[in-house]
Amino acid sequence: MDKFEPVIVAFCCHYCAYTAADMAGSKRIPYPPNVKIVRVPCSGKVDAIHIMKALEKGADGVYVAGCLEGDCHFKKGNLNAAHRVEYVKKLLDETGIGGDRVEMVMMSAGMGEVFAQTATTITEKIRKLGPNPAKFPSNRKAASNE
Amino acid sequence: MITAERKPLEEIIECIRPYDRILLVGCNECVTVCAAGGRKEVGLLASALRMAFMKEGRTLEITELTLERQCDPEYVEELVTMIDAADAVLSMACGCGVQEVARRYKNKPVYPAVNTKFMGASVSQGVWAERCQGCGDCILGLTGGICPVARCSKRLLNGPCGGSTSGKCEISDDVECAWQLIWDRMKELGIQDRYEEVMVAKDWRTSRDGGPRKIVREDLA
Amino acid sequence: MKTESVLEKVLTSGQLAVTSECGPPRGALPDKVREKAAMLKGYVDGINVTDNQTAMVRMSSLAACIIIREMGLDPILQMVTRDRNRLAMQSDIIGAYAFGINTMLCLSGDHPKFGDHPMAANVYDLDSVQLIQTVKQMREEGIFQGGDKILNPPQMFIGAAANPFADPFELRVARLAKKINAGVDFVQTQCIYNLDKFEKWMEGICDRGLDKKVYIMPGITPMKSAGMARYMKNRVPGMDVPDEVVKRMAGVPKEKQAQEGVDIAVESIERLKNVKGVHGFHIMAIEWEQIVPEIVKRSGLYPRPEL
Amino acid sequence: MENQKSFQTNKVLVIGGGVGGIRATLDMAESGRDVVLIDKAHSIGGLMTQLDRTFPTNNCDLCTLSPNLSASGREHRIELMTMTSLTKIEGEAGNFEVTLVTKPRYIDTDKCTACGQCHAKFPECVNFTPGLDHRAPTCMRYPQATPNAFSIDPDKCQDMEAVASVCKDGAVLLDDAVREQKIRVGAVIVAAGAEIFDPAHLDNFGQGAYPDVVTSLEYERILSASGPTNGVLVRPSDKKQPKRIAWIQCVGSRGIQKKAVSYCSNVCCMFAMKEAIVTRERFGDDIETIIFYMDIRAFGKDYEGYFQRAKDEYGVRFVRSRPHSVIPDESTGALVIKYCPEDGTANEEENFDMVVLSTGFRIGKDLRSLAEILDIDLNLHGYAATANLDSIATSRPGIFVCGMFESPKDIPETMVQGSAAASCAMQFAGPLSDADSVADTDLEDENGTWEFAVEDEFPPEINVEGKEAKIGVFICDCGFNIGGILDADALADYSKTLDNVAFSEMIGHGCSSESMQKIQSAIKSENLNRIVIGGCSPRTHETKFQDTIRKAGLNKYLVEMANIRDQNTWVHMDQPEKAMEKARELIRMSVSRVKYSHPLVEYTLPMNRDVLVVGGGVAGMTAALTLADQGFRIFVAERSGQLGGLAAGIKKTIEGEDVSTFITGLIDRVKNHSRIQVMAPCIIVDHEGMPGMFTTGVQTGPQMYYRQISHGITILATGALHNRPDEYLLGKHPAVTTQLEIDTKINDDPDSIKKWDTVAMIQCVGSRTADNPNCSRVCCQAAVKNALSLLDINPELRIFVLYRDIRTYGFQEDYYQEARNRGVVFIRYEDSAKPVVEEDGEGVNIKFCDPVLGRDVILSADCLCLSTGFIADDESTEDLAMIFKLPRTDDGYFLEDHIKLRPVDLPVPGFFVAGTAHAPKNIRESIAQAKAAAGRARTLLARDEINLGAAVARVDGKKCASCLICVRACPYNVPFINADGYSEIDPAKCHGCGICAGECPAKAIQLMQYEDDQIIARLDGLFERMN
Repeated sequence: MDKFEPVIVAFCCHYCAYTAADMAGSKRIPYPPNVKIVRVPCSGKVDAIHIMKALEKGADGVYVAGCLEGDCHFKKGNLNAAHRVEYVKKLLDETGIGGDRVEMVMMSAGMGEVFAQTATTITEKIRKLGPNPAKFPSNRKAASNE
Repeated sequence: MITAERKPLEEIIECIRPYDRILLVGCNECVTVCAAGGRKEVGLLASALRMAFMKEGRTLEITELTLERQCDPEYVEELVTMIDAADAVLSMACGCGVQEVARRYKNKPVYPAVNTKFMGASVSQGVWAERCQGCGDCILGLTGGICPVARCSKRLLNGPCGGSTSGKCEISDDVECAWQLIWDRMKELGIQDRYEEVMVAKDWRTSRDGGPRKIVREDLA
Repeated sequence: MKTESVLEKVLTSGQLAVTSECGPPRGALPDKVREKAAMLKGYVDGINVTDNQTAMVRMSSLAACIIIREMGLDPILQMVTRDRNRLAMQSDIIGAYAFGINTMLCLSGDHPKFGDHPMAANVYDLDSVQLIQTVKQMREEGIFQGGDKILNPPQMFIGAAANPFADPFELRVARLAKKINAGVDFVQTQCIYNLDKFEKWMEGICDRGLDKKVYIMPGITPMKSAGMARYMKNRVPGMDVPDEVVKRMAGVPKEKQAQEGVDIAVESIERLKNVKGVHGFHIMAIEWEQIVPEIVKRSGLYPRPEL
Repeated sequence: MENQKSFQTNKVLVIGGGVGGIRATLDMAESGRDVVLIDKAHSIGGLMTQLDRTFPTNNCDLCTLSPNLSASGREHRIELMTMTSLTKIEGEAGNFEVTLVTKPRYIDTDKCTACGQCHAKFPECVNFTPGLDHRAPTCMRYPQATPNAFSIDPDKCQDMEAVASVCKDGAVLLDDAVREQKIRVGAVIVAAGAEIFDPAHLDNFGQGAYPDVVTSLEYERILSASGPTNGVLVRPSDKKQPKRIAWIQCVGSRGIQKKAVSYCSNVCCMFAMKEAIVTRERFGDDIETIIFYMDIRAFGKDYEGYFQRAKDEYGVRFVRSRPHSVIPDESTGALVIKYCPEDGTANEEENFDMVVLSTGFRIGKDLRSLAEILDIDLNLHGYAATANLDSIATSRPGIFVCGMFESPKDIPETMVQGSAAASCAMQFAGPLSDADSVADTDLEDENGTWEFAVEDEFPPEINVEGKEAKIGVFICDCGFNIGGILDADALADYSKTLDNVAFSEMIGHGCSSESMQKIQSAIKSENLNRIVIGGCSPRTHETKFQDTIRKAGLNKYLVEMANIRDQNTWVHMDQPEKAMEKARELIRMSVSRVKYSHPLVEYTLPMNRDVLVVGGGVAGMTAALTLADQGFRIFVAERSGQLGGLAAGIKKTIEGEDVSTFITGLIDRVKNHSRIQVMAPCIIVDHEGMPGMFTTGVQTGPQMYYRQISHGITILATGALHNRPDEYLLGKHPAVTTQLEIDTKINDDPDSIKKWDTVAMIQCVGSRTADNPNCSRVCCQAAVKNALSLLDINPELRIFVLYRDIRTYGFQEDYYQEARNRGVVFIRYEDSAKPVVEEDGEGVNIKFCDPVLGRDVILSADCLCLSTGFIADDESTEDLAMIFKLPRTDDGYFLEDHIKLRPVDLPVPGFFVAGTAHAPKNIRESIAQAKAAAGRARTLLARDEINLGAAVARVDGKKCASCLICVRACPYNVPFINADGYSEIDPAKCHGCGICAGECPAKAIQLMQYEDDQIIARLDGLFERMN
């Protein structure tokens, strides 16, 4: 197997992180293509199950990107999200997949740089952690049965 | 409401390790309300278990289903079509549900995925506390609507004991002294004088000390 | 006179009574019991024998009482409702009386959480108040809880504990009244360091004339060190140790602290003697029984009356 | 109320279909006015449509603009007349009669499908590219042209029948003729733009003579995907890729060459930088880029950063010098530029493969004659004359101007003026009974009609329930934005292989009306029932495509956009194959997702038409008055005790207008206006709701008591602060002062100035620095203004201005010239070598390095005047950004929704910004933006209903365990347990955050558009082929 390229799913709030991602685009600030964005209306919409499913289906890392604390377009959705991410981290630790494959990050719509930087840091972190053990090495077949 | 909590994943994994096909059954009543065994928790557990097995290079087939109420035979009957396709059943219902499934499907091993905790009420979002022990002979009328049997660590009927400090129980600061509550309530109701009436030794036959209990409503039965 | 109890005799005679306690050993060591009891011989009117105190397994209170009784001394059988249901407790009471043990103390007991068996089931079939009722019923009516007659019903002088400092304070007098209603004869209190608060409590009791219905014996515990003072202040539930007491202990060099503790105990007794409703003292020298004689002497409670 | 006067017509004439004209047209149409938009060209779009990309985002303009263009095509209140000009206007404001003459197009625009047959048959046919091609018989200006039809040029076409014969749609009208018509309009907006200076006759630069010397617009066309070279960068002479390209600034502007104009054309600096950056971006070190300039005028919002990036990140070389000539080297064919560097040492020579002349703007005879017809005054430069503090009103009442014709300007400022002009024009034309005033609500139908009308033009929805998904995938190459990085056709082919994909095609610019039609016909011919667009961001274009498929009979929620541009090709340029791989994944995700899309209905609520204006400065007051005069109720919240804001400190404008009188006038009007309620002092404490139904909590009054304001719109005009950095002994020495203070001194105490003999000024104090990176925009003209006033008082005075770049853009340049003519000495300093100021008794000594002499000089001055400019009011913008949930720029100004096309709209719907809270600007510009904000607000205020969209939470009663978790989790307390015992969510109240759905333990709640199976489907799409 050639150099490990992690696949990372980023659930991004429409009002901040997703906009920040677009801004990173218009400012042409590069970040690793490993990050695949899923747009949500608010990070508070991201269900613990979505995070688990992403990993189960083959993601090596997942992060939820919401608005800065106090800035949530819906008052406190970003906090709900943060709590859920914590819950999932614990569950993943129990599972043996490792809670550190999941992160909660916060940024505002104006932070194109921050978005790119976050994407890079997380990608590198996951790269270090190596492939999602539920996916590799012994049983790529198993995973694809999904 | 009956409250429960998911068992440690490790324990669950050990139970189902021998099997390849699991029928994971949730319940849409109490355990859903206390976020322990509803559709969502079923989904999360299924996902976690699949990954845990994949990690070991195994594929675990999990069929997810959440019944309306797992302690009623009619609902449990709904499993009949899929039970054969499973090597074992993992139930996220309270003990009642688990036993109902076991009773109905004699040849299928059934494992509990949650620990049934107590009969409680929700204090705030995500917090539940014990309120009743089902002693079968309710005395709330005498204790200002706060149950010493369920809420005093020593279930003293003539409390409080010497361990009560600033409203908290001696066993822990986050346990309220039931008798402090009772006393406060009595004052609210202006029935302090009742306090000195000695509450005589309780007849525990009505509680589970009298053996497994049963209710029969002849008119319905 | 309700019973044969020496303690009852001293109390009814109007003189200040003195009791002390000894904790049974954590093993089958009858000599340990004898040794402790011997130290108290002649200085007290009764020796409390604790019942798995702080929820730690020890030689049963009943067994230790029998040993002491056989030395010709007067044990006080302590009984907590935590470990046994009403069947077990009633049988023990008969057994005790069969050995001439005629004084007992009814308690609910510390929660198992604090002991060495936190996993143990918590019985509490009865609470302390109901135990008092039970014992009284056995004595006066000569019947068991189940209603059957007792052949030679045990004549127990019934004691209970009281904690003047536990919350809610406004309930402390009422709670005592409740025990009195249940039929208690004498009361030993939690260790007293906050004398002012104790006196306040006593006032409450006298105001209601309860001092006429029950003999009250404040608990006195000499402190061995400033460390112990602090521990009692902060760790022991329902214990009230004023700062000045801790300061005073800490104020003297380590080697002198034990002596300071004894002085405090003596001074407390001197002061409380004159408090209306105080009928004696319960000196609990935890694992320090040898100091009891000195305290009794220095506080002028020696010799004990011959009755 | 003021506008109780009943209008005589609801029509407004807009002359010129450039971005300004389009903006004005759209705003008025959305506000319920009928608009006639005329343009003498074959299709609307104006200059901007010829640009490849725009600064500072380097977006493709066509992509951002064309939605507006086709929007204007769609809007049924708009009558679009191309190849049409105004020949006569009679009457007066409120009741003009205009005569319009339309040239024959020889093509029936209704029939023409832009199939391109004629185009193909006449290979000569090439798109419009000024200077780079000869006209062809039929001509379409650019791919997204609106109307999307060709036109035939009779002069070029020998055989009209031949052309007609190839048109299978029979769209060619052989006997098309000139048409003339008269219409009645209440007002006229002139958005006629300007012309580009043609440097052909400048022999010293040899444009026209040497093929590889081109104008910046020509270079733009060469870069453009829709240009003559289809975006392949080759030089005209030998079609080879150039290695060294030079830009020469100020060609035809700032009075250098013959026939040059004296003013600054305002945008050329940014324009050139953009071209250089785009070139470097695409070709990296393969192409060297050098810009020869006098001053870099990057004074716009965040432009300074762009300038820095050009230098530092893209390695564009900047040479401060005026080349006097470009001469070809016969032997090598290279273009030799001779120039003299700043230090005045020996002449330099450099060779280039291509030279780009940054040509400015001017007013040609067409526009002058138009002005004659309109009978409006022109200023000395031939631009429409306007009042000093009102850049919109021309000399003739009822006729307004916007965009380039008022003065050279860039796109955002044009957009601002467009909206402002619309807002002014609407005072003279409106529904015959004053339908849209808040006073009479009984006329809602009148008000609503246009909305319903828009609905009407949609066909009935095709029922897709239960039908298997037939997905159509359309891939945009978006010119080079996507196509330049990955193979868009290959991506389209790949899409075909995906499950349920029935049709897939590469459609170039998906947002062009041509592509829109392609999509619609594909939906019909292939009877597609789900659509995926692989293109830019749904944030900007989703509505556009929803609209498109809706017109083809599909519910608008059956389209799905894969963001393969903003979130792919733009950020992964450096690794094309990775970008392609990711594009495939993104398409897979969308395809898999769209299968689960189902038709949705939208919910609406009544509109609250009151407006909250935050900030009582010039901008705030102007916005308030504009809307109040149109019958709306306004709350003005001013933090400080009194109205007036920043401008209160200013006495006169550079043009000599008396600011203080103007402001007192404004304040009186605001205070006494029947429909304006001023709250001062007043602080905003909380806020909630959505456009049309906001509730904002304020503390106001002497006791600062709490009250809540209900309003439908919020306009932020909170201003900026006068910067006062701790530099150059400011505040420590009496001789050191600021432009603001000197402005006051000039008025209050001229005598002391008479005593001075030397005054020094330092520019960019506290601006263009690390902690306040942007240019404060106004300081250069302030310095010039004050220098001139000082000389008026004391002609003997010696004035030295130490500057980095003089940024007297537009007509301000004249005053800069005047100052120099009157002996003011301008000396440049490097940011790296700032002047040093030491105190010297009464005065101060300024030590600086003279770039020409190349050594240190000490100057002793009686007064040192610092140009300290603006700094964002960080404290208040931070609080407000927090309370209103608005983003800010790094330096603390509010961040608009789209820096080019929506400069007054904030990203949160229902919020608009005006004045220095948006960015540094002068009073005149603030006023224009305030009117624009009012105009934009007006478009929402015209509605009776707020559309809540369809993203609402729905509860499945059968699954609900009535656990109350949603009831407790909802930030707006919407869910409740209903009589049937399960949770119910009122769609009209639901804000669509989905928190309840995320928490529900029974999975009984689904948020429409973001349902679980849809989100999971995305993941399936992403991973299906990965493992």
